[in-house]
Amino acid sequence: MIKKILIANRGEIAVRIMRTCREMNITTVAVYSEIDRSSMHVRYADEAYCIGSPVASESYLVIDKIIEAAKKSGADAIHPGYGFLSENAAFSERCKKEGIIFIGPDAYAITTMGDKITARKTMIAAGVSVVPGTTESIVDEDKALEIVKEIGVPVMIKASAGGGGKGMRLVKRIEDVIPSLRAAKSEAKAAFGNDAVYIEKYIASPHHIEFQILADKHGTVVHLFERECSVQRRHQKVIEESPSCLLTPEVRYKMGAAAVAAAKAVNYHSAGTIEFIVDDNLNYYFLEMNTRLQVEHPVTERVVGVDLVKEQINIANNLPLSFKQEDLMQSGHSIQCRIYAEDTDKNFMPCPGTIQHVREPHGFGVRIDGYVFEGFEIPLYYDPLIAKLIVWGKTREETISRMRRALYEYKITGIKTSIKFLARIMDNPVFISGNYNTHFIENNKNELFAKIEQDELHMDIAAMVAFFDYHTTFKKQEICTKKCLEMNEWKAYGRSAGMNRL
Amino acid sequence: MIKKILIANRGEIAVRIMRTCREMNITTVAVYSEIDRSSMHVRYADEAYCIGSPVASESYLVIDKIIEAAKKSGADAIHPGYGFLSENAAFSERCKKEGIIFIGPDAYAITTMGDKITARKTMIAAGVSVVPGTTESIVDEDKALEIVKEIGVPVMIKASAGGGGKGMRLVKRIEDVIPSLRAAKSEAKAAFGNDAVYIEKYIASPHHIEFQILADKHGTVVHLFERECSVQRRHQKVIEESPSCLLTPEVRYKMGAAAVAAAKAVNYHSAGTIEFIVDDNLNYYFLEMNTRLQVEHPVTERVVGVDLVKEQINIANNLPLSFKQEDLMQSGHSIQCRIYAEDTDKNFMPCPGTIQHVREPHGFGVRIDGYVFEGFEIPLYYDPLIAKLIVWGKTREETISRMRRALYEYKITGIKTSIKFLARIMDNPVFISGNYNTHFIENNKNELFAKIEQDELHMDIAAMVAFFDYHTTFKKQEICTKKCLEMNEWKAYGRSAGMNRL
Amino acid sequence: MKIEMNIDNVNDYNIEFINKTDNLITYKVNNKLYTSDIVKVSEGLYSIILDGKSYNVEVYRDKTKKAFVIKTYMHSFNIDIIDTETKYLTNRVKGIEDEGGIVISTPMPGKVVKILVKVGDKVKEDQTVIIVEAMKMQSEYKVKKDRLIKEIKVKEGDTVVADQPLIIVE
Amino acid sequence: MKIEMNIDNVNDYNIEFINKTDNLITYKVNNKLYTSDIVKVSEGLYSIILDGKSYNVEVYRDKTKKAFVIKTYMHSFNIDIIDTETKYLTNRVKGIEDEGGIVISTPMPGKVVKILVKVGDKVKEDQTVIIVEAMKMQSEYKVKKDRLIKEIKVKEGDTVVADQPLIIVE
Repeated sequence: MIKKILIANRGEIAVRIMRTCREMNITTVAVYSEIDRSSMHVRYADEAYCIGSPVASESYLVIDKIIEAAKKSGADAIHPGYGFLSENAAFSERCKKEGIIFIGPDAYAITTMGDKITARKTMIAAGVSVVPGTTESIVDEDKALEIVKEIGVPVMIKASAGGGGKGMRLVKRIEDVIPSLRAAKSEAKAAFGNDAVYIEKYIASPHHIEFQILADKHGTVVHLFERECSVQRRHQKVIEESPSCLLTPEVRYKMGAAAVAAAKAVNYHSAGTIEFIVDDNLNYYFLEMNTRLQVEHPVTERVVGVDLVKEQINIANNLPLSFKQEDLMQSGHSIQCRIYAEDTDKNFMPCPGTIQHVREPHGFGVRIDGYVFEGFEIPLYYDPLIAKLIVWGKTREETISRMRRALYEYKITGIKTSIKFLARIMDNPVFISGNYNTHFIENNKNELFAKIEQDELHMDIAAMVAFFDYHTTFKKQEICTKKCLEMNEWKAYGRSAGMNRL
Repeated sequence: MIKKILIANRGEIAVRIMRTCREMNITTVAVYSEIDRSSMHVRYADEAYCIGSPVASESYLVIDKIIEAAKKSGADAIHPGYGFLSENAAFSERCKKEGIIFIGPDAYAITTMGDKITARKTMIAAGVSVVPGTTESIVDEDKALEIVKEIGVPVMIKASAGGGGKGMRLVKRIEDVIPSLRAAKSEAKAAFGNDAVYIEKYIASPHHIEFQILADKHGTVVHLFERECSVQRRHQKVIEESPSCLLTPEVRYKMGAAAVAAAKAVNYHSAGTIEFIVDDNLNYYFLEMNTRLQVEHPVTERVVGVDLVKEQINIANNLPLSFKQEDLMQSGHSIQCRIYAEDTDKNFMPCPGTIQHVREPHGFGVRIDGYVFEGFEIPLYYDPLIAKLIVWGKTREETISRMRRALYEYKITGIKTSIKFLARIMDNPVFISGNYNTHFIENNKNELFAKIEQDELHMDIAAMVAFFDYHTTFKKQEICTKKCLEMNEWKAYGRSAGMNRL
Repeated sequence: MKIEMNIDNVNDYNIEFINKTDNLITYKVNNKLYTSDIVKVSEGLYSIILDGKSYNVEVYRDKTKKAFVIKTYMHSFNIDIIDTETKYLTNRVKGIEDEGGIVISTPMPGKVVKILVKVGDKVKEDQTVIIVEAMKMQSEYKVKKDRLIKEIKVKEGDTVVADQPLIIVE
Repeated sequence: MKIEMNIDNVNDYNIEFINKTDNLITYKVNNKLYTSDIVKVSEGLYSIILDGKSYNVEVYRDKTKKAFVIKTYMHSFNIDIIDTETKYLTNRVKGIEDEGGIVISTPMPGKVVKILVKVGDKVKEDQTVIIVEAMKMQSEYKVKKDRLIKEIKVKEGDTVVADQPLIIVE
């Protein structure tokens, strides 16, 4: 049984993993870059090792350093969290070779799902529906044209090794196919060193819905239902919820079965996510698989009642899953808001800085997975995610009301955050209706980014408080002056006393 | 529909009620004594009115002042929380007369359940089993003796108006009946101005198990299952959990039905609790009814998934309950720990003081209902409860592990708290086994109050940190001195500049 | 006590402390009177009760600049307090010229470090003409428009008092 | 730098700062050497990494008394720092006598305010014999046992240096 786990990550996810380890009486080992010395994950852990400079490529991404820390600390296992080395097949392989348990899938599953063309082919073979398009990298431009004519415009050209919108082209007219193909290839080459691209049917009104799965090492795979992740900004998820308003019980059942089949197709074990694209007519297509824990996993935990990290560790311990598919159900509704250190009025520019004051929401149905604290300086080297606010309610309506209340209570001073922007989404009639797709933010930008009119009463109150604070501070500094003078007398005494004694 | 609620309370429960009001878009009005000006409930509310001096009998307990604040603010309704005026029939009646909705039951239910002899009689009439004993106040000493002989020693003599252990006597031998009766009567007279006492069979190994009920104004009453409250110290609950390890599904079903019958017997509406005493053979007896929200209501909220305050408000709005008994179920397990400002090593002496630093636990399955913050001075006028830590897990075992982790994360400096003591209960094998009764703390006092041996390494670390802090502080004060000198120059400038301009 | 502040792009906000009775403070804000109960809850956090309404206000203060970011729930305000020190610092950087544009003077006592012009010089807008040192800080005084140096009333090394005319321009 | 402290009921804890290399500080604590990485995380909160183990330590300091409450997870320690100032304050209240019980002296420079005895006086335990003023504080020096005043080496108004013998008793 695993007794000590090294968490090869930082921030909220490192702390979140350590929480479960502590509940399981497993000793935790943190690794940290120099700038993260005071970071929460270092202090939460039982042990901590510095692994280099703030730049991730010189610390959190260096396999050798992580392995070295694991050996030094005597860790049995490594949990990679999300990001960093979490979907790095070489890292999974290396752990195996070193006799350290990698809490995640084998290199085979990571590799297969990591390449989009291979993943598509594997899914087709497993009978999981994929977005209509090519299954091979495009080499022949004429053939590409033919395929596009067959599936019909609009289509998407996507990089096989892609992510984050790079090497991606939306093609609306037949005559644009060839130029877009060339542009996508060269962009993919530059970004990933691999110019393989493929073509997919473009879904006009897409919903991003993903299924959480858990697979043990004894062949049992279950799904823990869906997460609706269509509130996105530039392919970055902003808000996630479970259940999805779109799915019917029948479609949910079918998609769940498809997700299980997808995982089985790559002999998957550990926690993973099958992402689907769903159109307004509830046609669903496999998009990709994330072979790791997701940022949004807490909404599933809340609705299904399962600690996913605990299950990952149990699976890594070769334990069979302690529940069957029929034991699982969705109970109530959960929404997660991602709180970022960013200026939502200035194109979501990251805003690192020092946290002056934090007040976190509490009460029934409110969970926070965060890692910042008063006095903490958010480093500019990493993702600006500072916390996830996860709320549960009996109904979606109650959940939205509760999220609104929790966002109201959440006070972070010293830096700019996305809290106000998230509150506006909770007030948005389209979001409230539940009838939204991945174009939601773009389609509602006027309401979401409208300027708030400064209210005269609030301005006057602010002025009075500024005056009051200014006034009080001056009084304080006078007291300080007195203290300092006393101090100086002490120092004078110290010197003379010292002299006499020599 | 209620649009504005005055919360006639303070502390965590006032904040907790306001949270639900905010989720329901209801404006909140706080009332506060002078010492509570900076208190969380005043700042959380939309409106706030001072109602007098720190002594509760001159503020929170003064019906006229509460009513005045309600009228001034235009509140439609008053929520009394728990304690203070929450079980005051005159207050419920007065609200009605003033045309303000009292969020709680009518005076009739409060009065009937407030007097223990009346409550016993009412329950017997409703077919709810009560502890064997008298149904009338004891006037004839010989008759008392006869009754005791009939039910058999040991028996308890209890004050009809009683509470908190006052006017209560355990009688183990027949020859002690008369002297104990006299002593209990005179104690009851002194404490409550009412010498009515009654006799009950003494349950040697009692479990304190209570059922939460909700009753609307249309005759529907449901129960939300039980809470096990046997971890008590001097009749004060310390830890509560749901479900109870003791109950079988059959007994749970029967007790739930009894709880519903009890509430119906007094035409109850709003949220209420039926307390039972249960012996090791699962015989259960009605003990009393609390005609208000309980401190431990969150464990039920978590396990059943219902916001009890929201239901109270809906009921006050004359709405029928939105669910039936068969819609409700217990899901997973929940435990609540009460965090008090007290010195558990010094006979639980309350320890008011100023909070220097707070770090609250977070993550999956953790809820905090609290009200203190850094810099807050806990007033010595009120209950020393500073927060409730409520944890949920899939199983009782997971819940205990999570509670242990949450208690580990909970850091409060500046005052003494019960956190460490609660952590010891979570580590106690008897508690872990689930096989405990109300004598648990007394029976396990050696383990629970054992002195911790000071560890040399930790002492050395503490010494190094003290040294480091001492050192750093000196450096800081030097910087402060420099700043002050600059300030003085500014003042000199201010003076000379002023002079030249005159 | 009276103070000026700039709030966001609103300049010359005037606040005056009128009085304090028990815990109630009366301020005059741009001719409006407010009587409120203000308490500091903890560092950077204030509670205000005004006409029965409860407001929470967060204060983020930049200690060196007398610049505040003040947040009520929906609003965030940037406030600069304009007191004697601020005015001095502003002037030190931006230079000063009297209203008529004729006399260059210093708002505080100091020592003339350097005179960069001589009588008859034609100087350009924003050109530094004299440097005065006070409290170990050298302040450059500039002209606001193109000017002609008419008279220099001090010499390098002179000690000057506040508002003493240094250079006359036209 | 070396310091003494009392921890709970353990007196004379000796801590000495040995050196600092990068972020590693070496202390000698009662003859044991510890090299650890100590950082202040925020007010009252420290993080220590020692031999790869991570410890969080909370510090609650009483500013006037140099008394600390220090908490590690399971333990809580009361620490008093005994530095020159503390010793002085302790002495000022309790009085001082040298080890031999012969010479009464002051640990710091000051001025003799009052001499309460004359040669040949028999004084009782705890009786004040001389008052010395330093830094606006008057310190009463007492005898620890019943004593006989043998010699008075100063007079009222005299300025004295640290450790100067003031009165000889036996």
